[in-house]
Amino acid sequence: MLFDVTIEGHTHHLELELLAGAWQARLNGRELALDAVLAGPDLLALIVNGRVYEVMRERSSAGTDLWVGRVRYQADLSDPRSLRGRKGKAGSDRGPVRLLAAMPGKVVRVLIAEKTEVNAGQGVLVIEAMKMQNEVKSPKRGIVQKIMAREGSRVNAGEVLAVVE
Amino acid sequence: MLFDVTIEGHTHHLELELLAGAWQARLNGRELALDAVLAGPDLLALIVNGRVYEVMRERSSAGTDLWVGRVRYQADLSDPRSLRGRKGKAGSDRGPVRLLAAMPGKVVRVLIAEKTEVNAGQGVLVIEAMKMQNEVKSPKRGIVQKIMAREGSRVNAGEVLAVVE
Amino acid sequence: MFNKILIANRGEIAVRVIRACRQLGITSVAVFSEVDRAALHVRMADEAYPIGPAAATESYLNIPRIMDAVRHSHADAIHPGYGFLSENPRFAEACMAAGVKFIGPSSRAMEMMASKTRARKRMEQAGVPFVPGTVRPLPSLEETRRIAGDLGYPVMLKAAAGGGGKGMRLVHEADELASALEAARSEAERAFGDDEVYIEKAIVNPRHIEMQVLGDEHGHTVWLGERECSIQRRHQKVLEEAPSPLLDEDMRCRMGEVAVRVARAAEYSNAGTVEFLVDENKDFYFLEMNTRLQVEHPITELITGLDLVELQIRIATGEELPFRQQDVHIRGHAIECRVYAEDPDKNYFPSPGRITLLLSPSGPGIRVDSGVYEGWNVPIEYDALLAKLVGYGSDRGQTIHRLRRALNEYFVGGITTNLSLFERILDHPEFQAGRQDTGFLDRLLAQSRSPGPTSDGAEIAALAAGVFELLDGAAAASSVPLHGGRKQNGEAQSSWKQAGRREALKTG
Amino acid sequence: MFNKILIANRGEIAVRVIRACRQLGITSVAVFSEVDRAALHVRMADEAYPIGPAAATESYLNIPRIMDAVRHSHADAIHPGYGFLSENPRFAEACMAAGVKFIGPSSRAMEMMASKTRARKRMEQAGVPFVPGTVRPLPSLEETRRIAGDLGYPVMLKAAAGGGGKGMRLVHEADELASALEAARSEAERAFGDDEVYIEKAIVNPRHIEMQVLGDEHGHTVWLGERECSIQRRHQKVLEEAPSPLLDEDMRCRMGEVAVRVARAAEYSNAGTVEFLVDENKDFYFLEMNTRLQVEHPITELITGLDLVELQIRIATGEELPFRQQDVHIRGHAIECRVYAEDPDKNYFPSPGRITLLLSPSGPGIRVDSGVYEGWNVPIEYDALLAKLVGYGSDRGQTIHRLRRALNEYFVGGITTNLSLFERILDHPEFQAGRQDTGFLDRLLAQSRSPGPTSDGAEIAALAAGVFELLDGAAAASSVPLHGGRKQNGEAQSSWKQAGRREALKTG
Repeated sequence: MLFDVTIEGHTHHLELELLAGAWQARLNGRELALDAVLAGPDLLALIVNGRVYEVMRERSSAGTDLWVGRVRYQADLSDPRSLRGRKGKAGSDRGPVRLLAAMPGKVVRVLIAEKTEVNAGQGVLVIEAMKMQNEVKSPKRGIVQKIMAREGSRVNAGEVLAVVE
Repeated sequence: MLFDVTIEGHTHHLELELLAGAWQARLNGRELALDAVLAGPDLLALIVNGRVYEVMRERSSAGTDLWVGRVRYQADLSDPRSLRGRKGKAGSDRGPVRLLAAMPGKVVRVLIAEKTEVNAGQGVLVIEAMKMQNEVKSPKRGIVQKIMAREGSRVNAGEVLAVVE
Repeated sequence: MFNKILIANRGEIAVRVIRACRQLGITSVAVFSEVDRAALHVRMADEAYPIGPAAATESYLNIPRIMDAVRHSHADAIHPGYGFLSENPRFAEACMAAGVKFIGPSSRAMEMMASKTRARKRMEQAGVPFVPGTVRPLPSLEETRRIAGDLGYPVMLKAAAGGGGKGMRLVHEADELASALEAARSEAERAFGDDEVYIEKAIVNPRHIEMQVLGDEHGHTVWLGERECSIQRRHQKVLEEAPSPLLDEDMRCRMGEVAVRVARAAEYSNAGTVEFLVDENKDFYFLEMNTRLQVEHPITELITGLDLVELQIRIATGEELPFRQQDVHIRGHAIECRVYAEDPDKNYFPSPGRITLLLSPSGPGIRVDSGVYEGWNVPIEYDALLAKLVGYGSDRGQTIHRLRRALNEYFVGGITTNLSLFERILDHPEFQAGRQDTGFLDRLLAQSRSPGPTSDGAEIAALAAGVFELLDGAAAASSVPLHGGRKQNGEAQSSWKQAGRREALKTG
Repeated sequence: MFNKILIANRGEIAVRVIRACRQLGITSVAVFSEVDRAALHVRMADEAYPIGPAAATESYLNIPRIMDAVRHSHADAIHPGYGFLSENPRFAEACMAAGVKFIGPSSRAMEMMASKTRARKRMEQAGVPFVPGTVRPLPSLEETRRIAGDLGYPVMLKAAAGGGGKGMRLVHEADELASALEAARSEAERAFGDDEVYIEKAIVNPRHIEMQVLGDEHGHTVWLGERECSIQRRHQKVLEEAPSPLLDEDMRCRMGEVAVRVARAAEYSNAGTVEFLVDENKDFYFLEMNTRLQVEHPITELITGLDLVELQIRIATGEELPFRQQDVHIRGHAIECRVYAEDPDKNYFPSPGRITLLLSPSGPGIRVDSGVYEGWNVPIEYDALLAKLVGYGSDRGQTIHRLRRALNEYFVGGITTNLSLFERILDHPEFQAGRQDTGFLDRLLAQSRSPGPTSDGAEIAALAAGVFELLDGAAAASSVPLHGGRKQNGEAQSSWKQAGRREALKTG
């Protein structure tokens, strides 16, 4: 599965698979040795590259918070492959956001020109992989500052396609 | 609500109402000052006549156990008014079982003769109260050893009507 | 020994007293307001009676309602805990009138200590050292100015009936005196209905050190060592330790002897605390006496090995103290953290609400006196103290390290707590050097904030978000019913395997 | 000081060592078998590595797998805990060969103590008292008969390589000797691959008392007081206390000095325990030395105020003991209850499975060293020890009462535990009088069973069944989603009110 996870306004690209009980994880393009198990309904015990973490989840109407140690991280998650990305809290995102390739594939169409305005949820470009076309959407309203991807080029998973600010 | 609660093979008659946040309880004909609140999904905090109890519930495929202090009580519950009494674990009940009057009323019909066989869930007698007829069923297969109730007689709630062994 | 004790309190201190009762084979009776029906102290007591609505004035401060519960339960003694009615001489008198024993000092001793000027007069007669100043009501402004000049600035104006910082004014120079005096008087009048004000030499950033005393009803009085309580916010203690890093054995004995002199002068019995201010020269001055068990009594219990609540109860039954001063041995070091439902970075804003997850520390050297549990809804009406985390070790360094690891294990989900504040205090070089004074906490909070997000932490959070999502999906797709809403290790494993298989099918 | 310690163990002792590491600022590394992925010790460590399948021989006893984890983690020391590889000299040698420090004695000291006859020879030279008997392998039956006659019946035959009661035979009279000798030899051969058997005078229903010692690597050795471990089932300790109710100060010092002599004769460093048998005349005899940390070390920690695991680590780094014998002060009394997942009334039948509810005690004088948590699935593969409940108090009576109230607060749902057994032990007049011996527990279990149902209890259960049913119905009918599968106090209240309204409508 592919996820765009927005933590405190910054989007991370996560590939996660659980095959025959073993986790395969790639975070922002880096392979991680991951093991994960629930120790409670909202309590996750992780081992990442041999290091142990416990993450507590708090859900409320305002969204999901994840506690790593004494620090709270506001988390928002979308599954770009499904093309049903959840809405980030528009307006609360500050700073540039990088749009990442959800999977290895080919850029089949760029929908927006550089330096033009884009709305939250609006498609920026379309990637084709495994005979599926996925629209990569902007998580927030802003200006498309830069488009790294060219139509017809191949991209790797986690590759930055564009920057919206 | 009316319940027949079988604890360790012995049936208790319980009338329980929760009106405007206040409990009304009558157990085997005795009025009790009850307050009850959940302290966890299977953890009940009771105050009965000023005394505090905590009861832990354990549910398994074998049935429901209730822990009062360090003692485990095997519990089985039926709602006689609804005439949809749950089946006890047929065959696992040993010893005599007393059938109790679910409410004050009149015995309108005795369905089974003394010393004859009865199946689990089979009606033994019928009581009428508040213009409703309730069939009192045997919780287990056995012999109706004794029928205390006579047709036409008045019975009080919790009164023993018959013994099945 | 008593048969039955009613605890006229709530929260962790009610739980603490219930535990002592159970140890002594005494039936415990809890009382509770409407919002406290499911509170931990009610769950743990042997008996429990409702005493009215949520507002403390209508329940925990409502003497007639509490006396009703005493009559219903046939309790033969009352433990008042701390706060609420614990220092109310009227309550002690009502108990006596009803023929139930109030577990605490006599109402006469409480009354005397409640008036700062009366207490000061008596204690000065007994040779107890005070901050230089007046004990009489202040005369004319002219004469006040003369007294202040004699004492030397800065001086402090204080309300005679006061407490909690109300009616207090720090005066740096003569020009400020007139307006400060007027302000203190009117504030005292508003707060206490009494505009009597007195004057003292001000001690800037003093240390706040108190001495535990215990007296029986046969004239035996002992001291049990001091507690260092200088880490405060708005005159409220946050972290206490025993012994104080400041005191040596000689100063401890001198302070203990003065504390016993205070208690004897007040004909004091049961547990009490004599508070002192200590200046830069290690001179100490009597401040006031708290005529009750203190919140921070566990640190004294840990260094002395005694059970103060059990001793309170034994004393109230008329028993003699089972030991003498020379039998009291102080060993090791203890520190208490008061865990509050509040945000130290947001001006201590209270954070009531439901505790969705509670991971509580345990193991060597760690004691948690808690008044809450997972699933409990912390009410908004009362003090925000959730629990006291108390550490004990061979020495101060080990105690700090044990608390540090316990804080690491401690998590309260659903509400905001000040747990991170203790990590910052314990890590602070000034604290580790034992140099805290009453200004320490404000300086610490001005210097720094709670640790914020890091990029490593954000990556872990991102990973976790994905894993939660994937497992949620697996759980939702799984047809296995999850008892009690909780996954079993094995079940989770198998539902992941299912998820894994589904994924494999999709991608295969 | 070490940078990183790998803990070659699981359960509560792994958690205990992890806590000590955290106190000292040392990174902790857990290892885990396949069924222990979600175990508490893995959750609490800083790092964690898998070491193989559930069977201990393939994981926790698998030296190559553990050494792999050491290399991967770059740990510079190993703590073996107790059990598993803790007394295996080969493991200590493997650590040394890999350049990581084994936190324990030298493999030479371990090896010597592993052979009862070798240990006995050395210790007799050092003047350590033994139960009268032979130290040489037994000669002909004829001569054995003569030796037995000299010792006086009853006598005990014991396997030289033995432990855990294997290869032991109690012989009441001369006629039984020949067959007992044969039986002991063949059992010893089967169990240990060594049929060497020796003979001792039998001490009937002795007390089992052990002395904690601690030696640094610079020749300093101290004793830290005794532990009374006479309450056993099948040679396995169930409840221990310190100090022993049997010993006075003089006997304690004599026993401590003998224990130090044992340790010195073995050139022993780090923590160790010298076990003694004590007969009716209070004569004590060396039994064996355990060359590791004991399960019951917390009771010694509580009465001495020391942290044994921290001291183990400091000693292993080469530090000198930070105190001398005269600095060790014993204060108060401690008792440990070993909480097992087993049914004492059903021949200690083990009860693994999921812990559906865990209410853990806390507060004054109570320490819980636990290896489990609510929701954890206790695996079937390992020792059934869930946690150690340890009580401390000013004296033995207070400690018993504190444990009694803690047991009252303790509940483990979903699996069967021996918690009720401790209530029966603590309530027993013989135990309260301090008169337990190694036969006590069998007598207690033969005399009585766990408390069974009462009619009052059944009525409470009946009430509770009805309330659960009514609230379940209300919750099911309620449209309020319940976060995390748990009801909030407020929510439950409101859903009851709904239920109440529905009922009112129905009956109205």
